[in-house]
Amino acid sequence: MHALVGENGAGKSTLMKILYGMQRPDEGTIAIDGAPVALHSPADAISRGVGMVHQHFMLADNFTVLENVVLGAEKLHGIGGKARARIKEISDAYGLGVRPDVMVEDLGVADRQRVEILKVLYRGARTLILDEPTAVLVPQEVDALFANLRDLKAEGLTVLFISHKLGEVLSVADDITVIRRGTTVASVVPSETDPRRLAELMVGSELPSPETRESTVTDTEMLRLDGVRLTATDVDGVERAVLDDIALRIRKGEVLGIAGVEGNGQAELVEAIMGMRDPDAGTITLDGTDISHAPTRKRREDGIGYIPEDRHRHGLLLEAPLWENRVLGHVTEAPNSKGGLLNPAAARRDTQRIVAAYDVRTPGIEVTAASLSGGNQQKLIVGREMSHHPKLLIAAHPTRGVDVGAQAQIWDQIRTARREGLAVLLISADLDELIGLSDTLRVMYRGRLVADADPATITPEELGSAMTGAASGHLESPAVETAGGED
Amino acid sequence: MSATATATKDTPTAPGKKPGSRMSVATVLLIVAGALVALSVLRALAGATQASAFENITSSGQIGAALSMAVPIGLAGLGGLWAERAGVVNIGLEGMMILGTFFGAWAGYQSNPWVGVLAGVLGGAVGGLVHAVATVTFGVDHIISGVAINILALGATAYLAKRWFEPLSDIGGSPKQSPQVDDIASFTVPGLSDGLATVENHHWFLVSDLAGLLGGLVTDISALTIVSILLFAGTFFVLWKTSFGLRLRSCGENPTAAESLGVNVYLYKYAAVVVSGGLAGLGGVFLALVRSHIYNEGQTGGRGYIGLAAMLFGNWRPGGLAMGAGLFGYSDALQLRNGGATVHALLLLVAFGLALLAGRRLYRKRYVAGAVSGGAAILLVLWYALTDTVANDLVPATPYIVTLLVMGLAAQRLRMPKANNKPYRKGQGT
Amino acid sequence: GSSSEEATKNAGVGLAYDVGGRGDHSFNDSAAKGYDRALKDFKVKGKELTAKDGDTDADRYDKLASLAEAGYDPVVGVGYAWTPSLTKAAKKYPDTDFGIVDSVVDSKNVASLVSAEHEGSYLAGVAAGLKTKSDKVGFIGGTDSALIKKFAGGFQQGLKDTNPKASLDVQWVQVGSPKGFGMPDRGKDIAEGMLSNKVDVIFSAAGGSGAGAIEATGKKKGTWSIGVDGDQYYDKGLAPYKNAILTSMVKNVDGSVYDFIKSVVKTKKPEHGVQSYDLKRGGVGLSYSGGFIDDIKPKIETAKKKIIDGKIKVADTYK
Amino acid sequence: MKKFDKERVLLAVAAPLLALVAAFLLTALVLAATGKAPFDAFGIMFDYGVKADSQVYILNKATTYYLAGLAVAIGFRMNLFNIGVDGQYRLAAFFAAVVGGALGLPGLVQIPLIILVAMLVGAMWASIAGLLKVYRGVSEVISTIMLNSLSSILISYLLVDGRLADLDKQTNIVATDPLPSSSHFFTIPAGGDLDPIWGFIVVAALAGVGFWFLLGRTRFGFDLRAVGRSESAAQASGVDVRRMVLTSMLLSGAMAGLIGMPMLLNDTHQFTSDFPAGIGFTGIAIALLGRNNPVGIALAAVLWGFLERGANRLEFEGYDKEIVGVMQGVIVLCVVIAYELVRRYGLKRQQQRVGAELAAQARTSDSKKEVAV
Ligand SMILES: Nc1ncnc2c1ncn2[C@@H]1O[C@H](COP(=O)(O)OP(=O)(O)OP(=O)(O)O)[C@@H](O)[C@H]1O
Ligand SMILES: Nc1ncnc2c1ncn2[C@@H]1O[C@H](COP(=O)(O)OP(=O)(O)OP(=O)(O)O)[C@@H](O)[C@H]1O
Ligand SMILES: [Mg+2]
Ligand SMILES: [Mg+2]
Repeated sequence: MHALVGENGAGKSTLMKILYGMQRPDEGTIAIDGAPVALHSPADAISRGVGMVHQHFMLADNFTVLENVVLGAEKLHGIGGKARARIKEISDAYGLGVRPDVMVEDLGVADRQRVEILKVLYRGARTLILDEPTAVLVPQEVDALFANLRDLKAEGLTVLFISHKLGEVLSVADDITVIRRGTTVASVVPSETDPRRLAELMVGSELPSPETRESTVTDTEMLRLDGVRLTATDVDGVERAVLDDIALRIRKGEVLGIAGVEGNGQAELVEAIMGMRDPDAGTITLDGTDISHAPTRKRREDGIGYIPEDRHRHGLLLEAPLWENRVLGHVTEAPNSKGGLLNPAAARRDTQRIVAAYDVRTPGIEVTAASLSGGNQQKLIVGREMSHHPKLLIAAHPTRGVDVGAQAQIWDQIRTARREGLAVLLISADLDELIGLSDTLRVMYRGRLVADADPATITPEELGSAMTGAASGHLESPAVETAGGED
Repeated sequence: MSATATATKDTPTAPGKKPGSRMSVATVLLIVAGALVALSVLRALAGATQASAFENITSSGQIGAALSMAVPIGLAGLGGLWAERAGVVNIGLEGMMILGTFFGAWAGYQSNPWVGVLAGVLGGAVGGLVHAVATVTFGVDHIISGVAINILALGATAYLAKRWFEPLSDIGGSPKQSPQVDDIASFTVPGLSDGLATVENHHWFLVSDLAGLLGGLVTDISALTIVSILLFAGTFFVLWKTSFGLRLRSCGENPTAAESLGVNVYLYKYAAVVVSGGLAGLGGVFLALVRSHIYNEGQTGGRGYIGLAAMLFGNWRPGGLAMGAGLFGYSDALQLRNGGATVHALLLLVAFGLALLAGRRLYRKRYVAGAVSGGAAILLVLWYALTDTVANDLVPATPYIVTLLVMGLAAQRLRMPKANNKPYRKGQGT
Repeated sequence: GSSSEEATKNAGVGLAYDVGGRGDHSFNDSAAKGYDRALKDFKVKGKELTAKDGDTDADRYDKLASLAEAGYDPVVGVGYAWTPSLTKAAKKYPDTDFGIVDSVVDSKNVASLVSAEHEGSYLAGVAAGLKTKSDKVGFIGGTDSALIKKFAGGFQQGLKDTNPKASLDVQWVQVGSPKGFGMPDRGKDIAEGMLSNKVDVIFSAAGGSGAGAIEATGKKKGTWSIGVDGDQYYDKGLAPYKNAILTSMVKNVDGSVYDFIKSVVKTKKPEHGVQSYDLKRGGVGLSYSGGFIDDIKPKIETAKKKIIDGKIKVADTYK
Repeated sequence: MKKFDKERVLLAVAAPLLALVAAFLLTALVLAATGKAPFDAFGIMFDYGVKADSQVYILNKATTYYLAGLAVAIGFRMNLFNIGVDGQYRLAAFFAAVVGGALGLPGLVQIPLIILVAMLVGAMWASIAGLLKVYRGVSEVISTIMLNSLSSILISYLLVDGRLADLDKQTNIVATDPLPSSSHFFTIPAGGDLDPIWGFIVVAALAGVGFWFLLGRTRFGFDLRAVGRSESAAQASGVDVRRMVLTSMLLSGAMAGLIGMPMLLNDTHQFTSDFPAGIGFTGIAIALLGRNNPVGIALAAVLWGFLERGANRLEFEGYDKEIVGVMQGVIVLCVVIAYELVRRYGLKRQQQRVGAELAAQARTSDSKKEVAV
């Protein structure tokens, strides 16, 4: 089991895509089983026993597991009963617990990942590449995954996996390769290194930490949710609750972190607070005014800043110039417009200011947002939202997919604003970030807030058990059943 | 609960349930049966003067005409289905149908109609190929490319008709019309057809309606109609039961995933769009060689678009599409053949259906929606009672209104292929 | 105008068809026949232009003007749609002789070649009323235009006057659009619908769409079609069904066009003003080809005489 | 990077030029293949198209096409495909003609009133599709196509002697009551014995400026363009997308209502069953050609007028005027492909340049640091 580590954008995925034939190297050779090969397409790689589980799952939601697995490999066992039998066989052999006739859209993240692994095994792969397989899993699921992987290793398969999480890398990998800016900087074995040294190799300097020391929490309540309920109707016409009886409050100067496995209602919670979805019941109060049913624009004007989870879908107009992106979301506010009219000159000037102040690396403000790198796009968004001095900032995965330097800057900006009385709702899959930045932690599971915790004392493992529904209540109190000990 | 098998994406409850938006065959049959019974009851209730208008609703002639009007729409829709299942919206169906009518008749009058069929399919397929080049290779917006193809097909056929058909005026050609093409064979099931006709003419409660319905399906059916029905079945088989179909559909759901599994997405998209054009071309041929015997400028009359609507109505499935096409063909044939009196009778039937819908909605506690349907039903009944026919110059609106109504009722439950109408570039997926 | 020296010498006959043009198997073709005959008989040259879908009056004017500009004389507009543009062109080119079919343009240099379609249709109604056994008769109009309603109105009156018991079912192939003249498939569907409702005589004033109706009656024994414009008994495309064509309501557009061209190029005494081609002048009438209505000829002739004598006033629209 | 850089302008011009050249070559091929001398045909079109009376004709035609292009472009700007402009303008012109014919107010009051009626009717007819999309999720492409057919049926139901129109038995023309001469729009004399230029061209130009101003200079326009670029981002930014769909459908319909006005107020002064149909579809082609940009649409409208003028002449010279239909189709197809190619090339170029400039910046700042150290 070989681990590949490196900071965001180091080129790990790119390297793996080359190995899997999805991209072609400009120079250099690849050898499989000692023989040099030229991989022109995934089909080439597959035929040589290389299989890959991508960072973003490659599954068709509207297909069954069976269809997803046999796609592209119909020659092996057809697309019917024989294939189904083979899937069951593999699933049982490695304890994957995959049901072939379920729709993929009905599966959770961990199950989807197992489908991905099964897809690779079904094709008889001998080399298994996993790109950041643990990023979206809770610690317990990670353990289960590694157990599966060890089984595979025992069968003689080669496993190559990518991760940022140095702890898990050190615990399971047999070899580690560190890459930085597209080149290998070190090859180490776990026994001869420790997380600190590995981190320094990765970044070239010390890793930043999201730790916040002094508390700035005040008594003034900024956001309050009471009994918020949101239902959605699925294709069958069945109504179900995606948010159920949500109650929370965030005070000025407080960062409230929400932990949860993706798809448990965090996105809907954000959308309800932003006004993109109208709650069926309950109230949302911002700074003393009821905004339960106010339109999104009103809420933004009233001082909610929003760093969306998916910046390409919700944060930017990719083909518009930077200054128009600076206007986005604040078109009714100064300096972007006056009366009903835009003020492009002022917006441009202010964009220049943001670019300078937030260190957005760009040659100018007339280039399209699409031509910036992800980290710089994110800095622009943060700068834009902060420029309007929000009372409440909703930050969903604010550092997802940005490099370490940008990450540190964004953390700094959140901390600074918090000191000045900003209330922050933080949602993140990165439990270290969540624990490090938050003043209070809540855990979301199946549309409900099931547990809370004190970030000063909680560990990622404890949070993880609550995220899978195994624990609830106040996780810190010894009186309540909690998973694992505290440190 | 175990540590792993838990959270579900977007659906915290009821995991493992298949989306059941598609209607089963049994449900469809049940609806048809219910409508027939309702019709029989209504006819019994209506006075003798109105009875013949009601009889037209299920006469074998009406059903036969409905079928022949439904087939071209269905074929266009089937073309749309192929393309959209592979993720390409094809609004150029209209243009591809035009190519089908033109080349079908052009080759047909020179040799025999079956050569015409082949030429028309090829003509449509070439249109599909152009669409594939524009959308798949060059990445042009699908709808824009489709609109451009419609303009081009219209221009090109008008030009070619002028060049090729005008000199043939002594055998019936003109700049807008081709010479006559021989008939394509049509079949009548011997015995059965006559027997059913006899039963139908007795006007027995329910039995005659059924006889009319079946009679229309076994009398004077064109060979091309049979081919079309086979194509529907074949499409279902190919797209849902073969690995080719699985790959093709995967390009419409998640092309990046398909690409990562070694599927040549461009190839499948090309195949789908070319087949799509061929099917639309066949629809055009049907118009030119079965419904008429000539190419006639403007013959398609927007059926490509209506086919697309039928496909949406059918939720991107052949069965649903057939129903959608049937519905349009039926209402068009009804207004065309029988005019105001029968459309007037139809009002009562629709009112009846709306009343049922209202009841269902009220039962489900959707009071506003229920009240709307109920109100509409009452208005229709009033309209029916206060008049005794629908003005003949308004009757042609029937199929369009029916389509709008049905789309309005059905559209929200639809689920299109996920990657439909999305640009796809090889190697650029995330 | 820019170049007027061309206008001095006569270039021949200019003919501007309506949408559909030569080869529409309908009245454009009829006009073409008269034009062809005139060109041959008087040994003159000519130029034909055709309006297209979506042409505005400005486009139509452009066509007439370029014909007049190039020295064509006379210039004939086939169809009432030329009315506004021809009115304008006649004013602009007072030395050119214009003709217009199916409409009236009030100008010194224009001959308005109108036909009494309602009178001919009345006779068709008489024939239908006498020939129907089921007392159910149908009329299929290409579109619900005023001109076609002239056919329908006359037909209805003739039918009712002859056979008061008979009912008339009137349908349009396509409302609001001249496309209804080129849809034989829909014509056939309408006819089949009528036949299944026991209609046994159908008069179609629907251009090419009428061929579909004739086909439908040709395939059902004991039912009749009445043709329109030309004598459709001799239509090559309809040969298999000619025995179902009871008669045709002939409208001699070819004759009127021929006469007008003749008056300009041959006799040099251009017809001007309204030239009414009615029953009296032989501009419209019934054909007896096939001999299917020979038995009722006396009754038809009586009706014809009454109309000519003004004893019967035929309605010129359908309501 | 400068605000206007040469490369971008060059690219913007390159696309339509490339497409036009390709289109002419393709058309020439078709002509040659069917045994006609292609360049003679182009020559005839050109010679005729630049004559003074042709220019008046082209301007008048372009006025109508320009409005049609704008109406379609409003929808396109936010990814709404209003295929129903055709039905909207016809219905609008019909009711405007009815109202105009019924009233005898002074022109200063009546002309604006007629225009207002047209815009309202157009907007209302378009709103049906908007409402269906917003509340029932019906694709506007489908519903507007159905509504086109319905509007023809509705018009021919009402355009009947005794309903909202009168029949002139002499001419067989059924028309609405003619507008009183006070309601005739002013014309601009073109000199000589040429026909005048329709005064409505001024309104069209104002509509173009309004379009540019509304989309480029107002909050509303920003929101509309944002929806067109990314519906999800627009929604997150606070745009009420559903209302936006409805509003822009209304705007598009109102603009469509203007399409028939130059013809009605400057030319025919009444609505007959021959009132031109199909201009809505021409508008789609023109909006695509003009890239939804007010200046581009103007050029496209003029090009279209030029082609049609040429077509009229081609027939006279013994060519098949239908070739112009081929030409139009080929131009539109080439243009959309060329735009897409240029767009993608431009985006890639820009990304590369941004990358290069950043790398250069990084190098200079690195060397500065070294100096400082
Ligand atoms: N063909 C290319 N040309 C230029 N730059 C590219 C190309 N492909 C990838 N990149 C850039 O190279 C960098 C490496 O990307 P890659 O996705 O491999 O990073 P990663 O190490 O997997 O990061 P993460 O941890 O975010 O997954 C990114 O900045 C990416 O934008
Ligand atoms: N990637 C590109 N490649 C080539 N040209 C481009 C590109 N992006 C923008 N342009 C050019 O820049 C100009 C402005 O583009 P666009 O019309 O999208 O901007 P806009 O701000 O919406 O304009 P408007 O003034 O109409 O509001 C256009 O003329 C276009 O041709
Ligand atoms: Mg990456
Ligand atoms: Mg990666």
